[in-house]
Amino acid sequence: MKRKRRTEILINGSRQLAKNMASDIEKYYSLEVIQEPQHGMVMLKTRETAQKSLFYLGEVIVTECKVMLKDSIGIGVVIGDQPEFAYQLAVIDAAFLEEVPETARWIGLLQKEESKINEDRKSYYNDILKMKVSFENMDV
Amino acid sequence: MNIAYNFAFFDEGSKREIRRKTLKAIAIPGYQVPFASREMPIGRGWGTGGLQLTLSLIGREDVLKVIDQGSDESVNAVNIKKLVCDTTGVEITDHTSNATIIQSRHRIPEVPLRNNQILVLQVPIPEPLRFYEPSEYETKKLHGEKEYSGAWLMLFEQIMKYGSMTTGADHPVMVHDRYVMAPSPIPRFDNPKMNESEALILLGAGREKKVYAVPPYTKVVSLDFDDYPFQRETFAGKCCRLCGASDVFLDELIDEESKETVYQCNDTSYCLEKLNEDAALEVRV
Amino acid sequence: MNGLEEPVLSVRNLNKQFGPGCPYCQQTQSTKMIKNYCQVCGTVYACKDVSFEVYPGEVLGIVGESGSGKSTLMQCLYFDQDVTRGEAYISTYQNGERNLFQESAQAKRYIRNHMMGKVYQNPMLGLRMNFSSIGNIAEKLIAAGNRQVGMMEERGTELLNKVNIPVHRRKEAPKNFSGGMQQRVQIAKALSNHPPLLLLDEVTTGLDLSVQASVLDLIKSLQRELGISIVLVSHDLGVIRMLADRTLVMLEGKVIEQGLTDQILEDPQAKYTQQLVHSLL
Amino acid sequence: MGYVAVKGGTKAIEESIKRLKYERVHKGSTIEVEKIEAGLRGLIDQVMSESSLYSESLASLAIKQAEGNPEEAVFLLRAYRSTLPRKHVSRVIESEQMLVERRISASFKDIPGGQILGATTDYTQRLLDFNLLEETEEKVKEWLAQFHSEQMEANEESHTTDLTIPKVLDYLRGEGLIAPCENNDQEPRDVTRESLDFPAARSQRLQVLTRGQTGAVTSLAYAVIRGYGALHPTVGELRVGSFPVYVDHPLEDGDDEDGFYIGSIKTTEVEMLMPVTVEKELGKKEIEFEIGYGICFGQNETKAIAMGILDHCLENPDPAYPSHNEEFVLYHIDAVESTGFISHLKMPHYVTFQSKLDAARKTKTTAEKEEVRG
Amino acid sequence: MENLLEIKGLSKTFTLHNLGKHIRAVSGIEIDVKEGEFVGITGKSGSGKSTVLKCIYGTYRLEEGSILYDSKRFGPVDLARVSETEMLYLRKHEIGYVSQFLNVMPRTTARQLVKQAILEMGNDECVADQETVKILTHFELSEELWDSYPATFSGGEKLRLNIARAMVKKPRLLLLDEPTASLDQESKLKVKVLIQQLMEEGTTMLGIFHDLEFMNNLCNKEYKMERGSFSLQGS
Amino acid sequence: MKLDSVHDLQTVYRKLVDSTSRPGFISDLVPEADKLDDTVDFSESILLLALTLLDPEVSFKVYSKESHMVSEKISTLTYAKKKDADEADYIFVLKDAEEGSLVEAIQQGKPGTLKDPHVSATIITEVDRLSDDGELLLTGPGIQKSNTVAVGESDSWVEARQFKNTEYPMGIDLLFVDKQHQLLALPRTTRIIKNRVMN
Repeated sequence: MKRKRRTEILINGSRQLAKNMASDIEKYYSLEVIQEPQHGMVMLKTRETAQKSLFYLGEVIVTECKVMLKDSIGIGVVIGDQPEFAYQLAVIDAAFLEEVPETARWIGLLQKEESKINEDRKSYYNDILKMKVSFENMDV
Repeated sequence: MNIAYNFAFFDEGSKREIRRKTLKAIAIPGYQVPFASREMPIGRGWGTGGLQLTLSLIGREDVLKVIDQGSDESVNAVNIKKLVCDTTGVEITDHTSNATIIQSRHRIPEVPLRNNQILVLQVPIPEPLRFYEPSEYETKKLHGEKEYSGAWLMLFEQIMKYGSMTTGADHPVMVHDRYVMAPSPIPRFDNPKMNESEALILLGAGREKKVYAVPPYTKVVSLDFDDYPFQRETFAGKCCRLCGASDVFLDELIDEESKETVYQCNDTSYCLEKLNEDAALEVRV
Repeated sequence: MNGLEEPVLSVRNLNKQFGPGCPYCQQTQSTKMIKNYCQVCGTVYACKDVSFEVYPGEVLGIVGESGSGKSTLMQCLYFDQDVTRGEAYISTYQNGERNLFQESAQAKRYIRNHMMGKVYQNPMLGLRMNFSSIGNIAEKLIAAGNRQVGMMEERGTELLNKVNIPVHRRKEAPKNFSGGMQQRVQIAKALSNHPPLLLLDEVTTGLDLSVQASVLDLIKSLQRELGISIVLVSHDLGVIRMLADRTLVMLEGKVIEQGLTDQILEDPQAKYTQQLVHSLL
Repeated sequence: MGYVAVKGGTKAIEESIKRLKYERVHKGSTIEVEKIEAGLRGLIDQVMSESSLYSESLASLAIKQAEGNPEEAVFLLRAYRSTLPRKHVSRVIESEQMLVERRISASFKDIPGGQILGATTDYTQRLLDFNLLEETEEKVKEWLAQFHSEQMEANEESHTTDLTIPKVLDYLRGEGLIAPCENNDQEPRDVTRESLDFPAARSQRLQVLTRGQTGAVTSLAYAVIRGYGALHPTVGELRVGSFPVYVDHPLEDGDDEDGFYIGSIKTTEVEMLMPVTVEKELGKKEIEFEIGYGICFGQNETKAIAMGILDHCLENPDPAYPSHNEEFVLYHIDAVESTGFISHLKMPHYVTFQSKLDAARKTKTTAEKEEVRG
Repeated sequence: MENLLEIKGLSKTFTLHNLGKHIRAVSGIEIDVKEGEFVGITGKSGSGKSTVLKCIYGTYRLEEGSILYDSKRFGPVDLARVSETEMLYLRKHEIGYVSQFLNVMPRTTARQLVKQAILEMGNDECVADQETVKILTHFELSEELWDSYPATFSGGEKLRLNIARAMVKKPRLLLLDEPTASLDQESKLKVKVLIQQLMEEGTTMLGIFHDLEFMNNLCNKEYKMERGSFSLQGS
Repeated sequence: MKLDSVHDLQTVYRKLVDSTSRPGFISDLVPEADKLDDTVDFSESILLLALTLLDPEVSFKVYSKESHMVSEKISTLTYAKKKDADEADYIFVLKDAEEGSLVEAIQQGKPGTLKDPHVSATIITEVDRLSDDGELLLTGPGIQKSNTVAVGESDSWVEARQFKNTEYPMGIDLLFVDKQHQLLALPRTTRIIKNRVMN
C-alpha cells in the first residue's frame, strides 16, 4: 500500500491502529530515533480559482519525527501537537520502506479501517445534506 | 507541549536571512535592504528591527547594552534586555565601553564608540523621502536614480517658511556620497557621530522591513545648504545639574520644587560614570 | 558638412508601441490595423521610426492631431516612457556618443536634471502643487546640484518675475494659482537650470486665449534671450506658426512631412497637412 | 562605592507584570485551554487567520494568555511563528478538494449541488439566549447523545454515497461569461520570507489579504461597496469546509501516491462575481464577469468576502480610490504592524521632542531677527 | 560666381490634394542678380511674382530648376537644395525678406522686436539696447511707439519697422515683396529713402513693386512677368 | 569535536561582519574549521561560509574540477538551489577551478539593479594565501586611510571587478578564503589600486 493512502487511513482513522502497528515493530526490531518529535510548520501552497494562480495561504503547525529501522529512515508528520502519533507514523513508514514481514498483515487491517472511514464519510454526507434548502414550491 | 526556545529566539533560518541581508547592507552603505522581518515578541514599532539585528548578531561571548532615550533603565530598554537575556543568557552592562553590542533607540551614546563595538539603532521610518513621496514604489525609484532633490527641497521649504531648517530628530544624511539615509530619530546632536565612526552602525526597521548600515570610516554628511549649514541642537551655556557636563545632549526638566527649568544628561550611564570619576578624584585629592 | 553647429539632440528611428504586437500587426501592410491600432491584439503603435534633429537655439515644432503620437514622443524623450526601439543623442552628454535610451535609470535622471527641462500640458505633472512656487523652482536647481539657498531664492524670484508671477506670491503653492499662472511657474521651473533643451508639451492647451498669448510670448522671448533649443508639441498650428523655426507633421505615429515652418504653412505637401493648414485659414 | 544606577524601570516592570497576572486570575478561577478550544471557535478562527498560523490549541493558549484580546493573541502567535522551522511546503491545495460542510450562492437560486446552509449564525434571530446561562456539561452531553441518534435514524433512510458539488464558476466559465484561464503554476512569492515590493505579485497580495486583520479588511471592502470604489459584487459561491493537506517526501522524487497525508484544515472560500465591460474584436463591448477571490482559515465569512472584494480592487488599480491602491491596502491591513505602530506612540519620545523644541525655538529667534531687520 | 544670385529654369507647381488639381504657378524663370544691384520684377497681380521671391526665400519648395546664391558663409549654394538648417542660417544672417505684412508675436513691443534681431546677430544686451535706440530713431518711428505693440501701428509705421528689422541684420540680399502696396504717398517716399540708404550700404535687392513710378531711379534691371513666364526688360 | 550549528556559525557570521565592514581586515576561521568533521573533501572554510549563508531560499554555483561533487554536498547540507552563474546568489570559485574562473564568475555574476542593488552575487573564492601586506592598496568605506592586502592570485580579476562595478551601487561583493582559513572581504565599495610601489 502506497504511502498516500496509508497515511490517509492512519490519520483519519482510529489512533489505536497506529499505536498497535508501531508496537508490533518496537517488540521485534531495534529502532533509532533520528529526530525526536519536533514542532514545525508546513506552508500551505494553494490555488485560487479566479486566475488559477498559486499563493501561500499560511502555515499549519505539524509534529514531525524521524526514525531509522535497519537502513530505512521513516518519517512521521502530522498536523497539530501529536508527538507520540508522529513517532508511530514514522515507525510505520520505516517498516513499509524496509518491507518488514509485519506490513503484509497490516494491509488487511488498514483496508478494514478504510471501509469504516468510508462509512463514516457517508453518514457525514447525509448529515450535511439535511441542511440543503429545497426550492420546490409545490408538492405534487 | 514542551517548548524550549532556540538560542536568541529565532530559528537558524530566520537568523540566516537577516544575516545575509545585513552583509549586503554593509556592502552598500546607506541603502535600505528589504528583508523578511520576522514577527517578534515585542510590538512592531517597539524596536523589532533593532532587536532582529541584535538577535542575529549576538553570541555567547557578547556583552549587551540597551538604551532607550539615552537611558539604560527606560522601560522599553529593560523589556528588550530581558527578552535577549531570557533567550541567550548573555551578559548585560550599563557601561558603554564594556559593551560589544549596543542597541539604542533615539540616541548615540556620549562615550565615543570603538572598533570592536557594533551600534544597533532602532528605526521607525527608514525612508528619508517618505514625507515627500508616500509611495514605496516611487521612493525606491528615486533612490535608484539618485534623485534626492526632494530631500533638500523639504529643507528648502522649511527655510522659506520659517527662516531656518526645522528638522528635529532624524535629520537626513548623505552616506558615502550616494544614498540619502534616515539616521533613525537620533537628535541632530548625534548626526556627526556617524561620520567616520570607528564602530559599525547597523539600523533596523522591523515594521517597514528594512535593514541598512553605516560601515566604520564612512563619510556621513548631514544634508544642508552652503548658506544654511547644518546645526546641532545647542545647549550653549547650559550644563548637567548632576555631573556638570557640557557639550552633551541634555534633557530639559522642570524642577518640581522651584518650578525652574533645569538640565540633566540625557545619557544616564555617561552621567553616572562621570559622577563616579569626579568622586574618585575628590577622594584622591 | 559645412561647419554649421552640431545638433543638440538627434533622434533616430524612435519606436514606441503599447502592447505586445501580434503576427497580424507586424506585417507592414496589415488590414487588421485601424490607423496605428491593431484590432486583433490591441497594440497601439504610438511612434513609428521617428527621426529628427534639433539644432542649438532652434525651436522645432511637432504638430499633429491627438493620437498622432506626438505626446508619447515627448514622454520618451524625457524618459517618462521607455522606448520600444530607437536612439537619441544629446551633444552635451558624453560628446553625443551614447544612446540615451540605453543609459541606466541613474544616468537618465542625471540627463533630465542637468540637460533638459519639460513643461507638461497638465501642470500637475510638472509641479509639486503643495510646495511653494519658489520651492518648485529650487527643486530643479537642487537637482542640478545647487546648494545655495540665497542664490536659488534670487534666481527663483528673478524667474518668477520674468514669467510675471508677483514676487509676494512666490512662497505660495501653485495649487492656489490659476491655470495660466501654474503654467508660467512650470516654465520658470523648467528653465531654471539653463537646460540646453526644453520640451514643451501642449503648454497652452486648455488656457484662455489671452492667457495663451501671454504664455507664448513668454516662451518666445525667453527662448531668444537664453538661446535654448526647444521641442514644441502642439495640435494648434497657430502656436506652431508663432514659435517654431522648423516643423514636423505627425500622423498615426509617423512623421509624414517636415520643413521650415513657413514651408509647412504656405506650401504644405501632404494631403493631411494641407487639410490642417486650410482648417487654420 | 560611589553613585549607582537606579533600577526604577526594572522594578516597575516586574510589578506591572505581577498586576497583569492578578487581573487575569483575581476572580479566583481560571479558564482551561481545552474549554477555550471547545467553546470559542469564532475567536480561534479569527486569531488563526490573522496570525497566519493554523493551530487550534496554540490559538486557544494565546487567547487565554491574552485574556481574550484578539490583537494580543495574534501578536503572541505571530511571534511564536518566528521560532519554528518551516519543515515543508504542501502540495498545491486545489479548490475542488474541499470536503464541504457549508455552501451557498447568492447569484443562483437552484445551483447544481444545492444551497447547503451548514452551521451558520445567519438565521439565528440574534436574541440573547439566556438558557446558556444555565447550560451545564451534563445537559450538553444529553443533547449530543440525542443529536447523534437522530442523525443515525435519518441516515438509515437516505443513502447518499457521494457529495459532489460542482463549482458555480465552472458553470459560468462553460457559458463564456467568465474569461477562460489555464492553471498558472508560477511559484508564489512569500511575504513572510522576503519583504513586499511593488508592483506586488498576485501571490503577495493574496497572502497579505488572507492574513489581514478582519476588521481592517472588512472596513476597506465596505468602503469599496459603499462608494469609495468601483465595485458591485455578488457572492458567486461561498464554501466552508476542510482541505486535505499533502506533502512530498523530502528526498524521494514525488510520485503522487508516495506523498504524506498530514491531516486537514478548515477554511472559508469565496468567489465574488463582478460585472465588467470587456472590449472584443472591432471594439464591440460585452459584459462579462470577473472574480474576486477570498479565503481564510476557519469559518470567517465576512473576512473572506471582504478579501474577495479587495482582491478584485487590487487587480484593477484606480488612482481615484485608495482602496484600489495596492500600497495603501497592503501596507495598512496587517494586525501586528498597525497595532504595533499605533501602540508604539506610548513609548517615550523625550529625545525627539527635545530636538523639535530646539528647532521650534530657532524659528522664533529667526522670526525675531527678521522683525528687527524689517 | 559672377552673380550674387542666378535663377535657372525655375518652375513651381502646387498640388492640391482635396481638389485633385495641379497648379503651375511659374515656369522657366531665369534671373541673374549681380552684387549691389537693385533688380525689379513687375507684372500683373497673379502673374507669379511673389512665388519667385518665396522660392528664393525657401518658403516654397522647388521641384525644378536651381537658385544659385553666393553665400558669404557657405560659398555658392543652390537655395532649392540647402538643408533647413542652412536656410535658417542664411535667413538669419544673409537674406532678408520684407512684405507689407508684419508677422510678429502679438505682445512684443517695437523696441523688443528690433532688439531681438540685434541680439540674434550675436551682440550683447548693452550694445543691443544702444543700437535699438539708434535704429528706431533712424527710421523715424516716434518715441511714444517704441514700447507699444506693432499691431496698433499704421501701415507705414509697420513697414518701416519691418524694414528696420531686416536692415539691422545688414543682409546681403533683401527680397522686397510689394512692401509699399498699401502705403500713402508720403510713407512711400520715406521707404524709398530707406531703400536707397540700404543700397548705398551695399545690400543687393530683388523687389516686386506694383507701383512702377516707385521704382524709377532705383532699378538697375527689371524683369516683367506675364502668366508665370518672364522677360528681361533691360536696365 | 563537532560543529555547533548555532554557536559556531554565529561566530563565523560575526567574522564575516568584521571583514565586510573593514575591507582588508583578515579574520581567522581556524577555530570553527577545526570543528568540522573530516568528511569534507574540499576547503573547510568554503563549507563554513556555505553553512552560514545558504539555505533553500538562495541559490549558488560552484566553479571547481569537482564542481558536481561540491555542489551536491552543499545542496544536501543546505538545501540551496543550484543555478547558473548569472542567476546564482552565491558563487564559489574553488582553488582547483580552471584558470580564469574567478574572472568569469565576476563577469557572469548578477550585479543587481539600480532599484535593488542587493540582489547581486557574492563571490566566494579560495586562494593560496591571504596577507594583509601586499601589492593591493584598498580605500573606501570601512577603511580609515588605506589598507593593503595580497591575495596570491593572478590579478586580472581586479580589472574585471572594476569594470563590473562601474555603475555603483550595482556590483558584486567578493569574499576570499585561503588554505589557512583566513577570510578577507572586498565589498563593491572598496577601491583597489594595484602594483603599489613597495617601500
